[in-house]
This record gives sequence, C-alpha cells and structure tokens, in this order.
Amino acid sequence: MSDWRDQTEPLVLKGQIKLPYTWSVGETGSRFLIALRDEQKILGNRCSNCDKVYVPPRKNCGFCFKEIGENDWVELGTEGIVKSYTVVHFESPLQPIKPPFAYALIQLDGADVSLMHLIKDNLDRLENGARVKAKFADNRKGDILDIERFEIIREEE
Amino acid sequence: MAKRVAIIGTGQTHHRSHRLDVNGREMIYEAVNRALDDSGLTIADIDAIVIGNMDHFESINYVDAWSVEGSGGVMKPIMKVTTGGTTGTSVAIAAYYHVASGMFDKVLAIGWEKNSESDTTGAIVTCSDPVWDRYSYSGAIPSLATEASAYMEKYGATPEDAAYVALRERTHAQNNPYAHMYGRPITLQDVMDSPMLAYPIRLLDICPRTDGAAAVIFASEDVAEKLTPQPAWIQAASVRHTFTWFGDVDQRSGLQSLQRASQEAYRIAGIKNPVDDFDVAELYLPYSYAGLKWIEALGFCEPGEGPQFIRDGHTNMGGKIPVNPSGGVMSTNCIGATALLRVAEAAIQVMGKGEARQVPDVNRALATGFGGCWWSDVMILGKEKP
Amino acid sequence: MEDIAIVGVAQTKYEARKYKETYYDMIYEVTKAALKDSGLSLEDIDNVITVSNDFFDGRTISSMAIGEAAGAHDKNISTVEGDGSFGAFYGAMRVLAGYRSTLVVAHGKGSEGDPRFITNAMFDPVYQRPLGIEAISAAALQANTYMTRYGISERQLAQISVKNLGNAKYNPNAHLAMDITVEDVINSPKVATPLKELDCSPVSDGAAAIIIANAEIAQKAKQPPIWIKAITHCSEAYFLGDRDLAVPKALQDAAQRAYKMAGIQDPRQEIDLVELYDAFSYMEPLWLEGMGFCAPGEGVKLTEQGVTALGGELPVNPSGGVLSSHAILVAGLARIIEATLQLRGQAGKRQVKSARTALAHGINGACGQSHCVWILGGA
Amino acid sequence: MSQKSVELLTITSAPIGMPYQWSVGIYGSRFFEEIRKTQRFVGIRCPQCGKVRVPPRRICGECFCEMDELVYLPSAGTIVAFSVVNYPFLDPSTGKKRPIPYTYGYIQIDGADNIFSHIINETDADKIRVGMRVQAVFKKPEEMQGNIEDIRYFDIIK
Repeated sequence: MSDWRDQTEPLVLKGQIKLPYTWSVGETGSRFLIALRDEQKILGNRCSNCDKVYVPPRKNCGFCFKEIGENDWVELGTEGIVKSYTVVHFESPLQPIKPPFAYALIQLDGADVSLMHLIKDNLDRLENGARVKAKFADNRKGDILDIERFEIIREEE
Repeated sequence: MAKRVAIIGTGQTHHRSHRLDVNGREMIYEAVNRALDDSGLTIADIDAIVIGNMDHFESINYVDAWSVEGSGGVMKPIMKVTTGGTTGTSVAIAAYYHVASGMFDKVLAIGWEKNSESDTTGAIVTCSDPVWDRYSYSGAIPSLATEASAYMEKYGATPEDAAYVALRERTHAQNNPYAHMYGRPITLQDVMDSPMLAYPIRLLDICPRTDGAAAVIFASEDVAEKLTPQPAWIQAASVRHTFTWFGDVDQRSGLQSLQRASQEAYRIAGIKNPVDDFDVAELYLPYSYAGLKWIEALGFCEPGEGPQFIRDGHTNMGGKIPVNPSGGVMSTNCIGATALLRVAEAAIQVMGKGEARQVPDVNRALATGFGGCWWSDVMILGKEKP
Repeated sequence: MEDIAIVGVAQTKYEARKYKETYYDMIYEVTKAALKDSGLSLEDIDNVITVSNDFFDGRTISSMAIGEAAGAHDKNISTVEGDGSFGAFYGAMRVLAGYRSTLVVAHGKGSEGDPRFITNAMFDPVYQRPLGIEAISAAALQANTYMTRYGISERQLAQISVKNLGNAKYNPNAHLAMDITVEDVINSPKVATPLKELDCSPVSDGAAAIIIANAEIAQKAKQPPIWIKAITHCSEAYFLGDRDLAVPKALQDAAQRAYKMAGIQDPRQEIDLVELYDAFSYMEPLWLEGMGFCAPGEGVKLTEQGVTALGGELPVNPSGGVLSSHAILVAGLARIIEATLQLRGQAGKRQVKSARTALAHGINGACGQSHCVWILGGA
Repeated sequence: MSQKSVELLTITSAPIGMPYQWSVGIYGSRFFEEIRKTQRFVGIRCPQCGKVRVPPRRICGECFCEMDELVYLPSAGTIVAFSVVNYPFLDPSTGKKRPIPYTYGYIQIDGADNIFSHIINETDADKIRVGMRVQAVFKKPEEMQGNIEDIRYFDIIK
C-alpha cells in the first residue's frame, strides 16, 4: 500500500434527492378519496369471486386476479376494530403528527381487510380489539388524511 | 437441465403521455392481462414473475413487493431487476434464465413506467454520480449530442440524414395502435423545423416520455409448443454493461457495448450476415442519430454507411431489414418498459401477430436495449428452436 | 437439482459507518476476496449479478456505480434490486441455465441515507405514505399481531437478542457483539411498541460476494464445494391489512417447496443449522414457525429450551444474525455465506459441530412480504 | 354509488428532500485535497494499460487491477463536447429549477485519457467550439468545501 492513501482525509458529501412526485390515484381510488372528501363516507369494494371486501377499494382482487365490477362497491362503517397497533416513540420528518402516537390496522365494519391509520388520543386505553371511529378532518383535500385519525370509542358509548 | 425457451405471448397498454385513470399497479394489471389473454393462460399458470422500472421515476421502493396485486405476484416468486434504460431487456433476459434454468416453466416479465409522475429530466439527473457529475449533468441529451456531432464530423452525416430516421420511426408508428405517437404522423420538414435542444439534436430527434407497461410470457420447451402454434424461440441473449464512469465512455468512437454484445449474440445464434439473416429488428434507438450509427455497430453496414443505408430505404417496411415496425422508442418511451417492448415486438413479428405492422415471413428477429453508462443488451428471437 | 455449488465467499466487516470506502471500493474488496477464497481467477467467472437499491444508494441505476469493480467490464451482467439472497437466486439460475459460474455481489450503506425516508418509500404513496409509516413501525405492527395471537411476552422475545448478540462475539465481522441480559433488552429505549432498541437490528455498512459454479468449476476451486440443494422464493400480498401478519404464508410456501426440492422429509431432524433474516427479535421465532421447525406460536420455546443456541440441537443464527449486523441488501447474502462457512467447517469459535445441511434465508418488502429459502449441503 | 367518478385525483409527495451523506472515498478525497492545496488536478495511472484517468479511483475496470500511481495534471484541457442547456428541469439536489442557460462540457484534461465533465463559463453557443482550450477556475482555497463546486467552472482560454 502506498502511503498517500493512509494520509488522505476521507471526505463525505452531504446532499439530498428532492424531487416532487405526483402519483395518479386512478379511477377506483379517486372514487374512494372523493367519498372521504365530499361525503365523509368510507367506501370499499367486493371481489365477486372470493367475496372479500377491500378497503381501500381495488381495481382488481390481488388473490383472484379478477377485476372488481362497477356494482361491487359497498359503503363501510366509519367504525371498526383495532386488529394491531404500535405506539411510536421516535420522530420522523414524514410523520403527520408528533409522537407518541399509534399506527393501527383497523378492520372497519363491513370490511374483510384492515386499513392502516393513525390513533393519537387515549393511547393508554389502546389494545387489540378496541373499537375506534374515524374522525374526519375539517379541511378535506381528497387524500387519506381526510380521515384525520381514528378515536377510541368509550365502552359506555 | 438447461431448457430451451420461447416467448408465447405479449401484452402492452395503449401508451399515452398521462394515464391518470389508473395508478401504476392498475396499469401493470392491464398489460399482464393482455399477455395472459394472448397466451391463453390465467395467472394461476404463471410460475414466477420478474418486474422492472426505475425507482426514482415514481419514487417507489421495492416495486416487486408493491406491485403484486397488479403483476399477479401474490403467493408467487417475484423479483425486481433494474438496470436503467436496459431494464426492459434485463427483465426479459432474467425471465429467460428463470425458464432456461429448468426451475420454472412459465415466467412473466413486466416492464413499466409512469413518467408522468415525476420531472423526467430531474429523475434522470439522479442517475449521475452524486460526487462528480450531478452538479453539472443535465440528462442524456448532451452525451447524445456529443455522439451525434462527432459522427457528423467524421462521416459527413447531416441533420437531414437523422431526420429520415425520425420520419421512419413515426411513419411506422402509424401502423401500431399501441404507440404513444399513433395517429400523429410527421414530415421530414417537421423534424428539421422542431426546436433545437442541444446541437444537433432537435425535439423530434429524441424520444418522448410515456406512461405504459409491457408484459411478456416466457415458456420452456416442455410446454411452449403446446400453448401456441408458433412460439418465438430465444436463440441468444447477450449483455455488455461495459462502463461504470460517464467520463470513461468515448462517444466519439463506436458504441463498444453494442458491438461486443451483438458479436457474442451473433456467434451464439450463428448469424453471419445480420442484414440477410434477420428479417426484422426492434432496436432501442433513443434518438435519431442512433439510427444512423448504431446499425453500423450491429454490422448492418460499414462504419459511415448508415446514412445511405437509411436513405436507400433498407430499414423501412418492405426493405431488406425493416427496423422498428412498432415505431420504436421515438414513438413510445415508458422507460422501464421500453426495452421489453423491443423484445415483445420482435416476438410479435416472429409469431406473426403484428397485424398492420407485421413484416411478412419473419423467421428471425433482433431486439436490443440501451441505457445506463452506454450499455447494450441484445436478444435474438426466431421461429426455429435453438 | 443439478450439481451447482458455492465455491467462493467474501464479506467485509460490518460497521456503522464506512467513511473511507465508496460502494465501488467495497465491491472491489469483496470481489477480490471471493476470487481469492475460491482460488479462481476472473477468467473463470462467466457472468456477474450485482445487488443494489437506488433509494439506499441515492442514485438511479445504482448498479452503474459498481459494475467494473465486480470485474464485469466485458461480461454478461445484470442487477437484482432486493435482498442479496434473491440476487444469488438469479445467479444460481444462470449456472443452471448453462453458465459455468456466476459472481454475485451486494453492497449496502445504510449510513449514507435516512432509513425513515427510504423505507417510507416502500409503502403505498396514496394510502400509506402520508401517514409517515416506515419499516420499523410496520414491523412493530407485525410483532404486536404475533405476540397477541400467541400470548408471547416481550421478555420471551428479548432472549432472541440476548442469544444472537452473544453469538456475534465469535464473529469477527459482526457490527454489534454484546453480552446482554433480558433486562437490558426490556430496559432499552422504546422505539415502537412492543419493539425496543435491542429488539431492532442496527443499520450497518458492508458488502458481500459469493461465487456459484457448476461441477466443472467446483472441481477446479480450492474450497470444498457447498452444494445448493434447493432454492425457492415466494411473495405474499402487499397491503399489511390484507395479510395475516402472524402467519408467514409466503415463507411456508417457499420452505415446503425447498424441502421437497432437497428431498428433506423432516426439517427439524435433517437440517443442522439455520441462518435467517432476523431484522427484529420477533422475526426469528416467527420465521422458524414459517419454516416448519415447530408449531405456530411455539418459536420462542425453541430458544427457551436452548434448541437454537450455539450448542443446541438446531443452532439458529450462529453468526449473530441480522440483529448483530444488518447491511440492508447484503444481509441475505451474508446468511448464505455464514451457512457456507459452517458447512465448510470454517466458522471458527462459532462452528456448529458436524454441520452437513443448512438453511439460509432472506426477505424482501415490509414484514417479510417475500421470502427466499436456500438449502445448502456439504460434501 | 355506481356512477363512475369523472374527477381523477393525484397525490403529491411531501416537499422534503431525502437526505444523503455519500462517501467520496480516499481516491476522490485525494483529488479535492490536491485542488485545495495546489489548484491542480490529480489523476491515476493503470500499471497495466498505462491509461491515466481523472478523477482517480481504485481500479482500472478494463484491466481489473488496482491502481496507486497518482499523476499530477494541469487544471487545463480541451473541450471534447458541450451542450448549452436551455430546457428547464428540476435539480434533484435543490428541489428547484436549475438555473438555465448553462453549458455542460466534456473536457479532456491535459494528460488524461478519459473525460471530465463540468460547467463551461460561456452560454453563447456561437462562442464555443469543440477543441477549444479551457482552464479551471477555482474557489478561493479557504472557501473550498471538498466537493465538485470547489471548481467554479472552466473558462475558455482566449
């Protein structure tokens, strides 16, 4: 080994990749997001082959690989059951709210799969099986955060 | 045991500048279903999937995982292969090896891109080395301009020569209802009058950006002939990704990677004279000047003879070796799908499914991919089992 | 399967930050070392598969940065973007298809990017990414599902970290090697419940290479060939809410096909050691269940009973596993390398006695959406 | 609910850059060190084929052999190709439009066998020709940060 390699101070270049992306939601997803935005309703759709009700709705069933039809839309409840959760204790610039908060997989009434979303309040009462309800944002823009978060429903309610 | 491999079906979207009606997964689903229909298969028949695109064009990490609902990968082996512009041929070649290995009988290759979702040049700039090149790099055009200028200087080629290539591609695209530029014919004068981007390259000398997907099904010799009357057999696949540093490529000389890859592929497939031995070629020509020069690297004609070869009409429909009956990259450029479309179109020609763009009696077809650091991939397809 | 073998392996030391080296430097180092290990020359290598990821590398066509460093200037080459075990899978297929040999290289420098951003980009841009979700929180959802389903405690899972970080003491390449207790794990800072810092793998820098060859080249190589008895992989559905996170269906499928391919009837009896992708402590027992080494929910018992310990009946992650060194994309290849070293009898102080058959494993996507299984055998 | 929605939505990414800290490597670091200390370029010679490449790197890809012989080069060279960039695009390093026009140049540094790319300080295409001599203009050493912007641009030598 020649010595210059041992005598050179290794440099580090600090930089970033900062490009805006504009993702197409597609026809199916647009209908779902528009219902959140305009009607505060959560729509799913049902695969006529396996009968599974999806949320967010899909253009096709991934398991059956069949297109889901125009007549297979269903309105789901805005309430559901927590199937899984985690309370997040670290920060990320991409998080929409400050920790601690929870991510949860929530099975909405009428759906066969779970939707991932946020829970912020009463984290001490959060457990699998807890019943939660969607809290819609006041200012809705046609994205998944039109549901601002889910809230735990009290037993007596 | 190593198996011989054939393409038994292809599918592609109707390529457009913006496909807002579908997200990426749904666009892939369209192409996959068309390939399944073309092969007479259902997704249950597919044993494995290879998919490719460019991460920073849609900013989706682990596309193999993200895509499964549209690609058909739920409870199947799926892997992602990506190499830049050559992604499509890399995906095709990976699917070929999946089958050739004897491990899978029927394998689906998918290439896709939704270029409308990002600033294409901005995304391409991220392929340059962050330490050395990204500060000044402005996309592919300057290096292409370098090649074009040097070629003109060396052989006296003219912008009009190149315009004939652009004209050919666009004219052929009018026979291909899937092409992004279908229904939009141009004249030689349109090319010459289009805005200058970087001398000598004008707007109509380069490829567009496109939303689209392609899917191709590869099958082993054990099943191919049972599934389709005329499979397109893979007779050779060869790759050279020669350089790692932009500055090591000398655009003033011939396209080294294409020379090496094609020579190897010709040797494997027993090609002696490409113009006679091939009936059609689907070449990854990202800009018009490549249509003059790269056919020289492929041995269609001697160095410097490209312009005359084009003007003589040898590469037009009805010529000695029609090039890009589909309209080529300059008529459709969904980047991760682009090179796979070359393979798909070559297979379509061998299978005789080209309809308005079909070249009569194709026995053997050549497909190429280009990308990365002036890299090349070559595939040879034919009616005869290798 | 036909006779194809791993005839050369190499890896760097795994560490938090390799300031000095570029990806290119690391790939050259492991390429040279793998050739040396095998006793082969670059002329014996027909083709090259590289493994890289454009997000981790901060560069589109990340493979462009390293091709010539892997000796691929004038060779057939391709690139798999995913875990190294998948890249090696492609490399093995190329040998089965007729090449004499494939060099497979992988590099990962988690230190250069921010995994919170990079793994956020694994999630769906419309429905999930705006929530800020990334790989650790997603894994925590899987841990929660798994633990709740079977009543597994955090203390039980802590034993996995204790075992693997302990094994790492005998691995000179390991990033983290520590004597810790269950209490240390339980008291380590909360990350995303139920995961604590010591339940999570570190993010490491490192690179690895293997050479896969046919019987002809294997005979020429100086190392004893380690035969590839089976390779399989399989992916599950994408959306976490579509999956049963406590049942690794794709792994079950891949493992069962691998056993069939390798002619294994009773994996627990016939496999001598396992190197699996334990990015988090809970993954080790969950993957062991998916591999069929025990009934669902009983994975932790194997550790409690000492079965998976270095001197146990079925040592799991004698290298220290991913919990001790996690160079993303490299980690699956590192599992294959450790299995190879064990079967060669070259694993030093962590050598598993009379190891003849090993299982190595890699994953892709969130929460092990996709699994790759390798069965390797010694002479 | 069975009517097709006519409005097709899009989702825009968070306006935050993905941060990176790329290692320059010892070979590249030596290049920047030399610029700071002596305002000259340093390349590296392959012991096998003899080619000199700049910036320096560990191996010669063609020969697959390790290189260690540094070669000191002047900070001047010849334009091999150039392109006056006039089309707008987003610079991924800033998230903003890159200021145009600017001239991207391929420069053969005197004594090097490969090409170095950087900016040429002239945006009038009529005043640039392939083959023109150019000279690197550096930042003041005390302002240098050990990156490619330590070279401000290349000036055409009149």
